[in-house]
Amino acid sequence: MATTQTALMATAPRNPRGLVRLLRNLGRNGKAVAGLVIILLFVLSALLAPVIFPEDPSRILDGGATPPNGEHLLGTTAKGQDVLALTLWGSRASLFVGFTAGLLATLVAVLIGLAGAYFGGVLDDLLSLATNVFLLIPGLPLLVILAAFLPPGLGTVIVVLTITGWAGGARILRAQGMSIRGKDYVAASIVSGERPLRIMLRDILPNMASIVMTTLLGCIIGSIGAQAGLEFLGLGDSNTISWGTNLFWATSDGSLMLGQWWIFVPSGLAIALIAFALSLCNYAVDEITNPRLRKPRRAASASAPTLVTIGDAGRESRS
Amino acid sequence: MNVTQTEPAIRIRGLDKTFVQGGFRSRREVKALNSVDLEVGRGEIVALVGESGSGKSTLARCIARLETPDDGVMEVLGEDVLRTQRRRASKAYRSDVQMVFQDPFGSLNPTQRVEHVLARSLHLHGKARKDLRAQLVELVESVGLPAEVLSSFPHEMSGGQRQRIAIARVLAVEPKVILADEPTSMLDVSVRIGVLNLLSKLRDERGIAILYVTHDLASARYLADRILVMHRGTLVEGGESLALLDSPQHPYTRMLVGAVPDPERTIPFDPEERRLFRTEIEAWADAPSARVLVDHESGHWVWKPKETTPHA
Amino acid sequence: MRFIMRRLGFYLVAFWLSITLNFLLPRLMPGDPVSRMLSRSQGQLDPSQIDSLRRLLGVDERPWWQQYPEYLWRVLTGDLGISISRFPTPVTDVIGTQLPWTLLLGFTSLILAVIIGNLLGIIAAWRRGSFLDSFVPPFLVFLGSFPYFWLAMGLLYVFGIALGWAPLSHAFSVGLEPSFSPVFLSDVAAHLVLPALSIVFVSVGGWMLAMRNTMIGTNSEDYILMAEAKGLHPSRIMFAYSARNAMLPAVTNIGMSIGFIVGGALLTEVVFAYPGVGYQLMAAVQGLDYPLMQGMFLTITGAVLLANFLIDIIYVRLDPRVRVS
Amino acid sequence: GDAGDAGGDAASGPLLTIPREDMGTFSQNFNPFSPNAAPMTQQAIYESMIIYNPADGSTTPWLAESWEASDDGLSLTFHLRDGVKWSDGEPFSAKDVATTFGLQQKIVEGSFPYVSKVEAADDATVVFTFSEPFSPGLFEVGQQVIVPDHIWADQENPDKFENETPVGTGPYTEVSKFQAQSFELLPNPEYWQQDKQNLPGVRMLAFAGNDGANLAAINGDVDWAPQFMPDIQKTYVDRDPEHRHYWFPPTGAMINWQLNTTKPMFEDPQVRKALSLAVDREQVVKVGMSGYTEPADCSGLSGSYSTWKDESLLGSCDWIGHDPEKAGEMLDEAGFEAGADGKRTTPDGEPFAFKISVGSTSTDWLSVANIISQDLADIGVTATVDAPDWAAVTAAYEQGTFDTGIVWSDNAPTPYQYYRSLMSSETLKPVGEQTFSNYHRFSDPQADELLDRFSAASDETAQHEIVDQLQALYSEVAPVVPLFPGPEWGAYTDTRFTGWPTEDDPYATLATRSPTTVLVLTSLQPVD
Amino acid sequence: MSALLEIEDLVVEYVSDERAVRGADRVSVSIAPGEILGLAGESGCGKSTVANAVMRLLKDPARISAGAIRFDGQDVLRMSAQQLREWRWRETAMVFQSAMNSLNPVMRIGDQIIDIFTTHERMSRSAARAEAVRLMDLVRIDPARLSAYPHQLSGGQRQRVVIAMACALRPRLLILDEPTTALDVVVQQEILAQIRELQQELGFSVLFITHDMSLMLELSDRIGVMYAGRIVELAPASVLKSGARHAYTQALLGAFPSISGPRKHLVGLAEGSRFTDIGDLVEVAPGHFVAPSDVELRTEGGR
Ligand SMILES: Nc1ncnc2c1ncn2[C@@H]1O[C@H](COP(=O)(O)OP(=O)(O)OP(=O)(O)O)[C@@H](O)[C@H]1O
Ligand SMILES: Nc1ncnc2c1ncn2[C@@H]1O[C@H](COP(=O)(O)OP(=O)(O)OP(=O)(O)O)[C@@H](O)[C@H]1O
Ligand SMILES: [Mg+2]
Ligand SMILES: [Mg+2]
Repeated sequence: MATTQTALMATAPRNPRGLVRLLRNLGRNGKAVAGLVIILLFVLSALLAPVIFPEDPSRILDGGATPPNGEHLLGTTAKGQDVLALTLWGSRASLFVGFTAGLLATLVAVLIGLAGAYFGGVLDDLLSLATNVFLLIPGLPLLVILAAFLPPGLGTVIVVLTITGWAGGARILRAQGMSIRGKDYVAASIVSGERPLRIMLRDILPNMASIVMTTLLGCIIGSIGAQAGLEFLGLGDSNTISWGTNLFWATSDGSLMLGQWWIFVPSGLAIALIAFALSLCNYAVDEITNPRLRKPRRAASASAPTLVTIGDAGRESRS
Repeated sequence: MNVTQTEPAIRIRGLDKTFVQGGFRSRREVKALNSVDLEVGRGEIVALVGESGSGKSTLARCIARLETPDDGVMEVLGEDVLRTQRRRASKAYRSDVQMVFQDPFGSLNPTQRVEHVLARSLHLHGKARKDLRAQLVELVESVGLPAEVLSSFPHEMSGGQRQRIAIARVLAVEPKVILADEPTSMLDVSVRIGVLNLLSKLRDERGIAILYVTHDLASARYLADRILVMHRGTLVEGGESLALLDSPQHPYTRMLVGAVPDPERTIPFDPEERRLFRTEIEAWADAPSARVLVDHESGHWVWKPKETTPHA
Repeated sequence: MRFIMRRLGFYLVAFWLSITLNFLLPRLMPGDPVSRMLSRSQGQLDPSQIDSLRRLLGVDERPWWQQYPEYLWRVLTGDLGISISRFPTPVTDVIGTQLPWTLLLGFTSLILAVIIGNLLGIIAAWRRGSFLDSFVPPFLVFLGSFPYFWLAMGLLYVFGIALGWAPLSHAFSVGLEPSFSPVFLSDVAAHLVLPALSIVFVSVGGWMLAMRNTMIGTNSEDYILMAEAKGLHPSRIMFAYSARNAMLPAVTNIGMSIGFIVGGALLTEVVFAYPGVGYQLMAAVQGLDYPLMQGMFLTITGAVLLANFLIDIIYVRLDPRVRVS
Repeated sequence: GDAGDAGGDAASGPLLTIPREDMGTFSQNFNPFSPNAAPMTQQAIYESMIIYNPADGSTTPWLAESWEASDDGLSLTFHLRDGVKWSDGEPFSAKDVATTFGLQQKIVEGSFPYVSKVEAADDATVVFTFSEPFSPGLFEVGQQVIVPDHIWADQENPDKFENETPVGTGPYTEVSKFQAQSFELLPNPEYWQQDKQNLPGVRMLAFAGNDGANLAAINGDVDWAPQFMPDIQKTYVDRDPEHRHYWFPPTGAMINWQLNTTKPMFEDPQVRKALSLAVDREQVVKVGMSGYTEPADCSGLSGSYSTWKDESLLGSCDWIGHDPEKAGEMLDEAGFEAGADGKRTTPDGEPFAFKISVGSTSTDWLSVANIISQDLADIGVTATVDAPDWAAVTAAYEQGTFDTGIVWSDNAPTPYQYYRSLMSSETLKPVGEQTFSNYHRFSDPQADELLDRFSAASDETAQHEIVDQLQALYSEVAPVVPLFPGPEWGAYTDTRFTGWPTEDDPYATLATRSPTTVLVLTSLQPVD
Repeated sequence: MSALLEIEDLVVEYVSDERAVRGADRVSVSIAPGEILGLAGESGCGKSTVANAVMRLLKDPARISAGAIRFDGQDVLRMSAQQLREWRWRETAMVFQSAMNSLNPVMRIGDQIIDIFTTHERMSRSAARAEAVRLMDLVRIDPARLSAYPHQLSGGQRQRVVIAMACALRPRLLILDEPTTALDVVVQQEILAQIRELQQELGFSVLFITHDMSLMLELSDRIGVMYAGRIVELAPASVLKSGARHAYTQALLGAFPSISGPRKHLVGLAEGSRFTDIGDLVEVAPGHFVAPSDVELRTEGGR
């Protein structure tokens, strides 16, 4: 939610030169670097999971729940599965679903937002009606109902998350697209005889890079969270190993009641960390496009009088 | 387009455009253009002046086919374009009629280099030559910029430079008509005149017809051969620049002329006089009126109430 | 007024779309409620009774285009049918007992999150670079990154199970009769604390940052500079000029986030065994109880739409500009 | 808060507090004919004529003092207890029984299909006339709860009657403090066994799922915990080992792994047996079912039929224990040989791969399926667990489109229904036609014959003999792969009440939804 | 004649991570009571920076790193926040560059005027309201419009409301930062007439900022021309009109076509010409100060 709200307010970048510049700026932003490092670590561990734990992590053993120890760094579940292995393997499905659904939702949002903004008229009316309706219909209940009737599997989860996830982004992108549509350079492109599709893709879209980015990050965060929620409710595919199903099994095995924190903390923390990392990137994008949001060098209240620093010796007075 | 040279570049008859504001319950109609007749000859600069909201941009945008007029005839280089190219303007039309926008900051895509912008225009209209680079250099030099700007992004240039790039982009397609919608109003004072001089050079050297939209009477006088005054969507007065400004006939024109800041002015501003102007303008607008030729030589005409005499 | 009418039109269309969606979705699901009941009873129900049970429960076997007009009519007349999983209780009764709790939980947490988040955001934006501005937002964002249910479980474990400070489940203590007595109300409040907190924790960071960022934008508006130049007291500028304007996007966001809160409440209700439409919807979905599912979804959607409509009305009062445009 | 204070009413002592884990909320519906009646409707408010206790196989006369079947098996006579009154003071009579059956047959068509007539011979005698001999009918008829004629006879829509203030013969009939989350049942002032009515009342609590109910139990908020609890020893008992106890008799329905016998790969009983041998039931029970039950034997009978089991057969079981090697050999023999990659193929050369369907919400069964899949992988068989919502699973079962699945079975007082649903051609439906039993679609003419004989046999020894033969047949053809009997969950604390059934005194199970529940309610004593 | 406002060697820096930009560089100028001082120059030359520095309204990253600002002998740079609040508007009021946006969009304009009186004069709301009515009369707007929201007024009306507000406490100095840039010529002229009228009536000094030289010449007594944060020429309006000495001033003046007289070819400042190393002002004639410049100015025609 936070991301949608902030994205709404992100103003057009001062000197936007599309994605390249945005990414370069991200590299200079502390928040973004921290976020990217965390994301990278997760992606890396997801990729390496089969190397570190070549065994099927979901294999049920007789071990019973053991707290963290030398052999199992994060302990084992009630079914004797290694929690660390489950968490690492879980990141594969969670990240895959999160990123795929996030990407798809963003894609839909971009298509619908741009089409509405560019063509206007009846098409826009219809698209924004659909957008607003999807935005208003409570997402999770709709997810629950959709997930219940489609066959289980990652595909379903992705489709369902896409269906419920695109609207927020589409609305923001449409608003931004509308303002860019009104810009003279779009009119100039029309006057020079460019085709609509090219104008949308080459003139409008690159100027929304940061908004597309925040939408993408927001959609990914939303997807990861919603997937976990669905799986926790038992509406996901309980066969795949993901953070959500790990938590589902943790509760159904009663680890909460048994105080077996090592079973339910890692996956929850993983979700939170990746969402946090993505949010950090998102805020970084906001800061890049809106430099005012950056941390000022010194604390000051918004209505403080101009700082007077007469005499460079640092005799500063704020009086 | 194969037309005889005697045709004016643009001839417009009875152009109407109404905007609808509001939703389905209470709609308000704004008549932005009301039966506009206009002619711009080849190699002529015609200035369109009027206060804010009088419909100047709407007229320019209609000619640029960014808006579709409700009614009227629009002949461009002899072709009745509203009839022949109903839905969208043809490519040929696009390469004949080009537009320069008011805001040089907004009319160049911030994500594209100058090079790209210009090359794109050339390609679109099949004007690109083998030695594209040389062609581009030639193009920017023709608007008085060095070749280095080609690799810059718009935000790396000053407003005046940007406006010149916008003009270069327009020139790339070798148009016969340029619509310039307040091309200097966003520029720094010191570079405004340069852009105006550039436009005037284009007319002189290339014979391009220019419709110059502005609210700055002084610059209109400086640049244009003829001036047309627009008021609430209607052209109320027109004629050769100097002649028209020397003896404005329509009270609205007179008010505009009076409002131009002029250090030479001796008579101070008088609100009472302004009020009289306003009443008169209303009276003129309401009365059944006719177009009257004031001065045959300069083609100076005014749209005025039927019974009053020109020099009241 | 025209604005309101337009919005009303929009909500009507939105409502129609969602009831239609609501009609179609359950019908696309495989299986039927009666065999579902059989599978749940796991050997306790006699299979020979299935057919008659089906007739008894009024499982409608007509094609959808015949059911649809009747469905629309019944929705309009407030007849949501009879719950299958809780036969013969009418759906409206089931909803009636659940809705107040969801409203209580949802609105308490929404209002708390909005007030706390926005206040923090206002102060953070006003005092840029202060502790509140530098360290609290990342912390809250981190907190907000946890899934609702996980945070709920954590709270339940720490404060309910381990420390025993808060009740573990339900909306009020067993054996109490609902009334407006102080005993009952304080009991309800005690039961509300953890569920509401879990939602507040997750959402407050978003509110704070959104408010902070809007307000930072607002702070650089010319009317703030003008207010300062006028020599007004900083607190007056902060609230009457800056926050008052920065609040506007927050108000629209409240409408948008009601849907999220309902979603969050669903998970929270399940964890805390808190009564409410969210849990009931889950139960209905699992029991393939179409009428109840439809009723629940409809109620939730209707409530969200209604809330948004009210917010639109409030918005009109808050932002004079929309009254004309 | 309500922590630790399950009691409430100080004057008359604490109420017996019971959670209900699968109802997030209650509706005030005490209609015993409704499939969704409020809990305890059939246990504390209404009573049946007899009560069968699966834990020890005994039958307790309840509203009926005695009964007898005619020799031809076509009629059944119950002699009702004298002095029983409805909670509103009206006397209980044979007319009530007749009305009840009339209603039941009217509301749920097809119930008691073998009962053609129910007559009150006099106030204390009811005669059931059967259309065909059907000995298992005794328990079905006898355990139907009886409603008062004077209330129900003129109900226009008895199926939709919510019966908010029920009138019953049970020990606790007076509804009080009805809330969505909880309600109380106070003593029936007219109860016929005043001496056994020792509780101040019963309180039911609603919970959205096991977790909530378990927390309440762990917290000591409830006296009786009839729901699944993970690691109950640690979570529950260890917190108060002196007072807290649990007993999970394996008297639930037998849980089977059913193989769709219409699929060629499962046609051969040897294949089914081989697959059965591959399953490590010990692990299934220990990990999947938390060790709360025991592995099935080759009779397929659950613990509730312990008196019916043929011990000699059990000694010679050869397809139940865990023996992957032998399983492999049997599969080889059947033509399901392993390829170079270790994966087996069917005789047709197709990969021997199939799905195990199970409802996603049944996490214990899901684990079971996962273990089976693991075990099969060890012998080169690829079984993927498919866990959509139960609705989708049962739809596939009913249509016969599934491969294999974990499924419950019938659990009636006699094994008749169990074997009938597994092996009878009567229950067999072709693929595509909806059915509600015999999902695996198997029949055997010999079984048909034995079942017919059973339903006609009125004599118990004769019945036992037939069931022995059925067991042998079952063990020979292996219609399904039996896994384990469902445990009857039950835990309690005797801090407030004593007199609970235990393994040593199995006068009832600890279930709160079975006919025996009333036996517990009438045995408990408050601790003073 | 002692000056009302004295700005001495004012340096304002915008300090960012990479570099410090001088928004105003050693600016010295003073305004006498009742005088209208114009500050001209193109966009970004530091006009607003000077204006805002006087009110101490500049925000981070701006800081005043040298110089002095004295208002009637009082050191503005040493005032405490509290003193500053009292001084602002009572002594010096300001009309901002975009007066269109300097009204709080969600507050009735009446309340925004009343705010001034309740804060500075501790007036009751009803008394303040009466004052507000008086102010509206002063700028010839129907007092009924006090209950209007800013968006319900036209741009010109809004601007007049702001001017009315600026006159509310009869300040001794009024800073007008491009008060008419966003307006139509016709409206612009009305506003300026209004300001002149009020100035004659109330006698305040004016710091008038614009980039429109013809406007400036029409209105101001004295004119300062700024370039890149520095003042390059300072002279009475009449002197400047005919005898501008600095090349930049000349270019500025040459860029305006006239509405009357013969049409002559004008040349503007060429694209990319820059002055560097602008020196301190030198008095070339009484009251006429020019910064020495040895750079040859490139103009349009010189190419
Ligand atoms: N897209 C539109 N929708 C509705 N009304 C419009 C639209 N475009 C212009 N108008 C209205 O049409 C009228 C004429 O507008 P136009 O932009 O042509 O004026 P203008 O003379 O160019 O003014 P300016 O000098 O401010 O640019 C105005 O009243 C304006 O509000
Ligand atoms: N917040 C800021 N951060 C960095 N530099 C700034 C900031 N504000 C202004 N500047 C710089 O200070 C210089 C002077 O700006 P100022 O706003 O005073 O110009 P101006 O003369 O008022 O221009 P305009 O006519 O466009 O209003 C400009 O070069 C500008 O780039
Ligand atoms: Mg315009
Ligand atoms: Mg400025």
